[in-house]
Amino acid sequence: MSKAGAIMVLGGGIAGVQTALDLADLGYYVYLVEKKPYIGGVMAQLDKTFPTNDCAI
Amino acid sequence: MYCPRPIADVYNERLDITRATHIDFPQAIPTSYYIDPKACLRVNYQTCNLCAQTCTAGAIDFSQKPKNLKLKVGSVILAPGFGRVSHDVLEKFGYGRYPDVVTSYEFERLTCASGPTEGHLIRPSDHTTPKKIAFLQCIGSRDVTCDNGYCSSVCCMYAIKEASVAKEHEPDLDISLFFMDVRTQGKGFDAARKRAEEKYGFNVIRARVPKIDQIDSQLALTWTTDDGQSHSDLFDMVVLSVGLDAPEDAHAIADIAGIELNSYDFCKTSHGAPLSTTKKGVYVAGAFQGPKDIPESVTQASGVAAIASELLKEGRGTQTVTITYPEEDKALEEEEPRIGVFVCHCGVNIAGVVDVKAVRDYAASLPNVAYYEDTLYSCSQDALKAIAEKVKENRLNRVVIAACSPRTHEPLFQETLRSIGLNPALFEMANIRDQCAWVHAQEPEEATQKSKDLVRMAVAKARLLEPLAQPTVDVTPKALVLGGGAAGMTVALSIADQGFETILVEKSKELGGNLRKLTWTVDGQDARKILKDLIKKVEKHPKIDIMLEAELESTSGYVGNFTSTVSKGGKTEMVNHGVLVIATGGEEHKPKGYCYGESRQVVTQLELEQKIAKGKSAFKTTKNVVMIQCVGSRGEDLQHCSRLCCTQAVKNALKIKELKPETNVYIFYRDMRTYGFAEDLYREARQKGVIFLRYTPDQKPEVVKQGRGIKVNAYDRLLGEDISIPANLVVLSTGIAPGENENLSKLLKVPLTQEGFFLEAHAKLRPVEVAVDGIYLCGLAHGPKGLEEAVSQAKAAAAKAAIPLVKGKVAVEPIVSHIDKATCIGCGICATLCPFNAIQMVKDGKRKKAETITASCKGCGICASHCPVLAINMGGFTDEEIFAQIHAFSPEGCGEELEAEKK
Amino acid sequence: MATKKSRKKANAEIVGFCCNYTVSVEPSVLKERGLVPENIEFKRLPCTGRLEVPAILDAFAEGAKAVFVAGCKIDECHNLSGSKRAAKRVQYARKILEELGLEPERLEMVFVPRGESEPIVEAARELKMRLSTMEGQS
Amino acid sequence: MIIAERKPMNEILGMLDGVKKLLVLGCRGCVAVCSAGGDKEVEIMASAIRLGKKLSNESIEIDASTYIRQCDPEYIEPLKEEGKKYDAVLSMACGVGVNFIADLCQGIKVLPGVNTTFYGANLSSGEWKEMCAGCGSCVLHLTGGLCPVARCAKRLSNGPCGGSQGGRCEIHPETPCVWHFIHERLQEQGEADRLKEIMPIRDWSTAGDAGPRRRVREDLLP
Repeated sequence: MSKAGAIMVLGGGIAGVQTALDLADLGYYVYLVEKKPYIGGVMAQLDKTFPTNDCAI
Repeated sequence: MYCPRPIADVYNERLDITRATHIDFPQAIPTSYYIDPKACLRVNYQTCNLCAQTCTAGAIDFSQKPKNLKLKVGSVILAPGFGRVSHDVLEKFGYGRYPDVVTSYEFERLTCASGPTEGHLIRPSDHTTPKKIAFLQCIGSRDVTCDNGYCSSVCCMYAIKEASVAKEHEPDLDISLFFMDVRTQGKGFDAARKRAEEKYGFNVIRARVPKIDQIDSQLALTWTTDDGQSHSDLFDMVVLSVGLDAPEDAHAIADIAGIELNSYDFCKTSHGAPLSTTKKGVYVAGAFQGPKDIPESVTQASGVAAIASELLKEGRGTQTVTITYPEEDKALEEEEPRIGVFVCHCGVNIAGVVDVKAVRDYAASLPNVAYYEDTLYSCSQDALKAIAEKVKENRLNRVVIAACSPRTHEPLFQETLRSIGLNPALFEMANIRDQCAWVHAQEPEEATQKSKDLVRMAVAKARLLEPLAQPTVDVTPKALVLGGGAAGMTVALSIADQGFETILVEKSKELGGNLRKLTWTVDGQDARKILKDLIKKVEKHPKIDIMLEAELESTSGYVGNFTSTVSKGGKTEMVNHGVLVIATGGEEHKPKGYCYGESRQVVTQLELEQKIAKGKSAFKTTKNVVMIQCVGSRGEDLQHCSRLCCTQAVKNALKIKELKPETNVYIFYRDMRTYGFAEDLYREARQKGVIFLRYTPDQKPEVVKQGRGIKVNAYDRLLGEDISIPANLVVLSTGIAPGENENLSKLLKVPLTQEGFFLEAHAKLRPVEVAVDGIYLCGLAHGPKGLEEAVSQAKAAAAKAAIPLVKGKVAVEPIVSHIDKATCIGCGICATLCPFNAIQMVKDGKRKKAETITASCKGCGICASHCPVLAINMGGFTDEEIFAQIHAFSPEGCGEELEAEKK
Repeated sequence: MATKKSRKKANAEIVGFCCNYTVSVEPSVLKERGLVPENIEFKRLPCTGRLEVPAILDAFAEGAKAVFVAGCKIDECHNLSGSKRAAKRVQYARKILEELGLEPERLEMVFVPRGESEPIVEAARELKMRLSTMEGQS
Repeated sequence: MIIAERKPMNEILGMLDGVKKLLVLGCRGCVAVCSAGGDKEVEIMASAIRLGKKLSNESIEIDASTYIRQCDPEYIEPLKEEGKKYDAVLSMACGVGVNFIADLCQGIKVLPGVNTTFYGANLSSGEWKEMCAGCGSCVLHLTGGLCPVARCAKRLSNGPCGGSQGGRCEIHPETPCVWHFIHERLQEQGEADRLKEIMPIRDWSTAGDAGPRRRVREDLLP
């Protein structure tokens, strides 16, 4: 049986999004599954990030 | 807009209201309206339908029903993140009863410019600005009473961040932070914490506040410090630094995916294989694997991509689709410049200070400006779409966006141009947020004037912008991995398992690195077995070429096409490779003082592990063991926190207690940084009678020789007295020192941090990449970390390194130097100055002329700025363009309209 | 032989006897922040059950114009019946005050949920108010 | 036990007019048990007097002490000297103590701090009831152990008066009629017939209607 070229990523937070991006770059089709109407997860709710106070969005 | 049903705005932590039909935040992806099915009147009561009637695009269709999709996938990756700590825990601290007790999430929204208060920090009770704020740590973490015995690993950092942001908003704020231990163990975090503490003057108090009391709408805290003193104070606002819990639906996910959970309902994994669940083909990344911060999550995310890619390499590329861009409209590009200027409000970030409309109208007066507009959030998806439409509609061929920093947002806008057939180089940004609204927040008029200046300069440059070519080059499908320790071997194995030749270069005569010195992992596995298995796999792998007692001598080339010389036994060997991974490790620091080296009874933690490996007999005469943390770390010989020593000390203390329970073990520490699940070990150690004593840097424990023995003199904060412990064994937690990285840093032109570790490209989002494309980083070479983290990071480096190998082609930066051969005098200054070896001198007739190796050029511009005959131009930054920009800045450049305005 | 020494004069106008489990905030902080009247003295007890009538009377003899006793809520007393006892003693002390011609309203027992300071602050203010009304009448 | 209760403060303060130095003296006998004149009550009394004096802008110096008993000469002995330091001694003992001090301690002004009420039993904490009148000629063996002298309002010796109704006393209807109880008790014991016997006329001389009573036991005399 030939191996599938698609992968499912559950969760569209920073980890899920990064996984999906890397997998797409590595030549796979990705299904990114997220409960919320937007991706980004908790990080999208953050104002700044430690320690550089870079904008989180 | 027309939805009549108000609901609590969950995105804003219920601090605001929204409608059942809403977009959570302007930059949300996707930016389409979402109808909350729980609140929608139509969905629940068959009434209303207002939105469907008013939507001019007819995009709302209530007849749609949920669908079940069947997807065939080769692997499932779980990244559901973390859950919230239960309300009951918060209620213990008056949350819900006292309105000014807020969670860290709420505080995050309250300080956010796009939040419900537009960034004005106010008390929810009376909307006044608080003067005194307290941050309470470990809410729902390190607390067995709520079944969360672990440390959430991120709260110390975010509390310091939130406190810093609050101080930026309100410089007169008085902020107290209540820590049990200050756990800023991440790379560079300790230094950042110290800077923040000094800059903002936080009161850092080491105590756990048991409860909150409210008097006259002020919040009263009472606490006891470790000298037994009781204190209390009143605050206007209290922020609960809420921990990270397992996701609410962890059990459902586990049941569906067929995986096991650990005792805290996080995904069960092991230190040797941190990204693998108990089921093959199902992998985990991010906070579901255990509480962790953004860089760790990003690292695991890339790492898990590598693992899936190893598993499914045969299926790679079979289901992908490629994006196609429309053909560039060359004719339009060559026309007389028709510039579009878009001025961004950035919510209130810019518009709160700068008069955006005035800037926009000013842009209209500038030559060649064919279109001008202001936008609320230029970076949001719908705004990008609108910009694209306006560009097309008005046949614009140059675009200027006055908004934020090109560093973060330029690629996004360039992508938009590309999508409508315009060359991305025909774009210019004016940073009126950072350079005007932020720094001149108190001088709105001047900020507006400066914004106009910046826009005028950007337009002047935009007039001269030229399209730039975007070349690609082929990639040599081979990787070079430096370092044969746990990280290096993991990287090599992963890249090889993904199907690419890998050369593993190790300078010692055997593989294994620091892992050879470990006996047990933190989760109790046999480290020697993990090592043996790893070595066996690497040695047997047909695609891995191991070079022992070998060292990198030189490297040239660029991503996809590196050529390196490796010396081995006096001979050198040339290797061509597409990517390179630095996994050269670090070493246990050897301290000065503490009688180390003078007495055989004083050892380091790794030396202790060797002793423990010998079993009980090694402790026959041992009664008292004293461990001292942070020896040489956090400000002595090494500035950084080594992250792993606290956990290692607790692990070893427990081993000693297991071998010989009657042994007294004392651990002197500054902050116990047993973050994550290692907190369980810390608790177990206390339960088993290990005695923990905190010391401060001004009262360090002293190791003194006494006759044939040794003793440790220290100040006991609890007793308030000096104590002296006769010790049979003193164990120093000495931390991790960087390896000899300077050489390699120069060789590869990869910068080091102040501490001497390799510097990643972006601390948060690109943790395993470095400033040089095609070179990746992992393990102790990046910074101190435990085995579990090193393995995750190695996998991440393997994923990143495999990307160019998989693609087979790499795009080269369009902003590169161009040398006009006719003008070049062949002096060679540029070639000697180039930090990336991207300029070579080639024979051209009789004379040598400089030539750019386009793929190596980083576009830094050093060559162009030094060329004595101005023969070098940078794409996108030509002399003409920059001169035009400068001239536009001068009073003559701004023309009479400015003069008139000033009057 | 237990003989009382003459006590030093304290000039607190209001004295509060507080069970250790009630007020969580250091009274000095409450005073510092002006949350309670200036002229107030807090006396912390391990439990109000330990409070005897003479201590209350002595507080008046030493110059207090009003006294309150703050114990845990009757059913939340750490020592089970401490608050109950205190309430009875307060009752008895009020009787003596009355016999001596003092308004019993100058003495009050308050029951406070565990660790809360606000009821105590309120009690202090309430007594302060009573005093000013009484003074207004006289 | 002898039951006593604190005198009202105005009465006490009235007695203390002009007293500058006072000893409040308790007794650890009966009055301590009935919480009228033990150590605790002495403390309260001392504090209350101090406060009372202060309210009338008078000064007083008070010491407090409690003796084991105030009805035995050996315990009172020290007061003979000690008491001279004071303008007055406020005894918190029963009337016996006050009298005994007055008898034994020449030149010391002794004042009563309590009202001595009766011989009683402790019904529950804070509640006492008279059970014995100390009449000196017990008939309890004839009345089922219940005393008609102490507990009958009319001190009748031969059955209830005509006013007793439904087992309640005619004079104090809230009080049960003791003769009713005596009858029930004797009936239980099968000795109801006893009530038919006419009791001899009581010798009331032992009840103390002829000056202070005195008893001597030869076997105990020195």
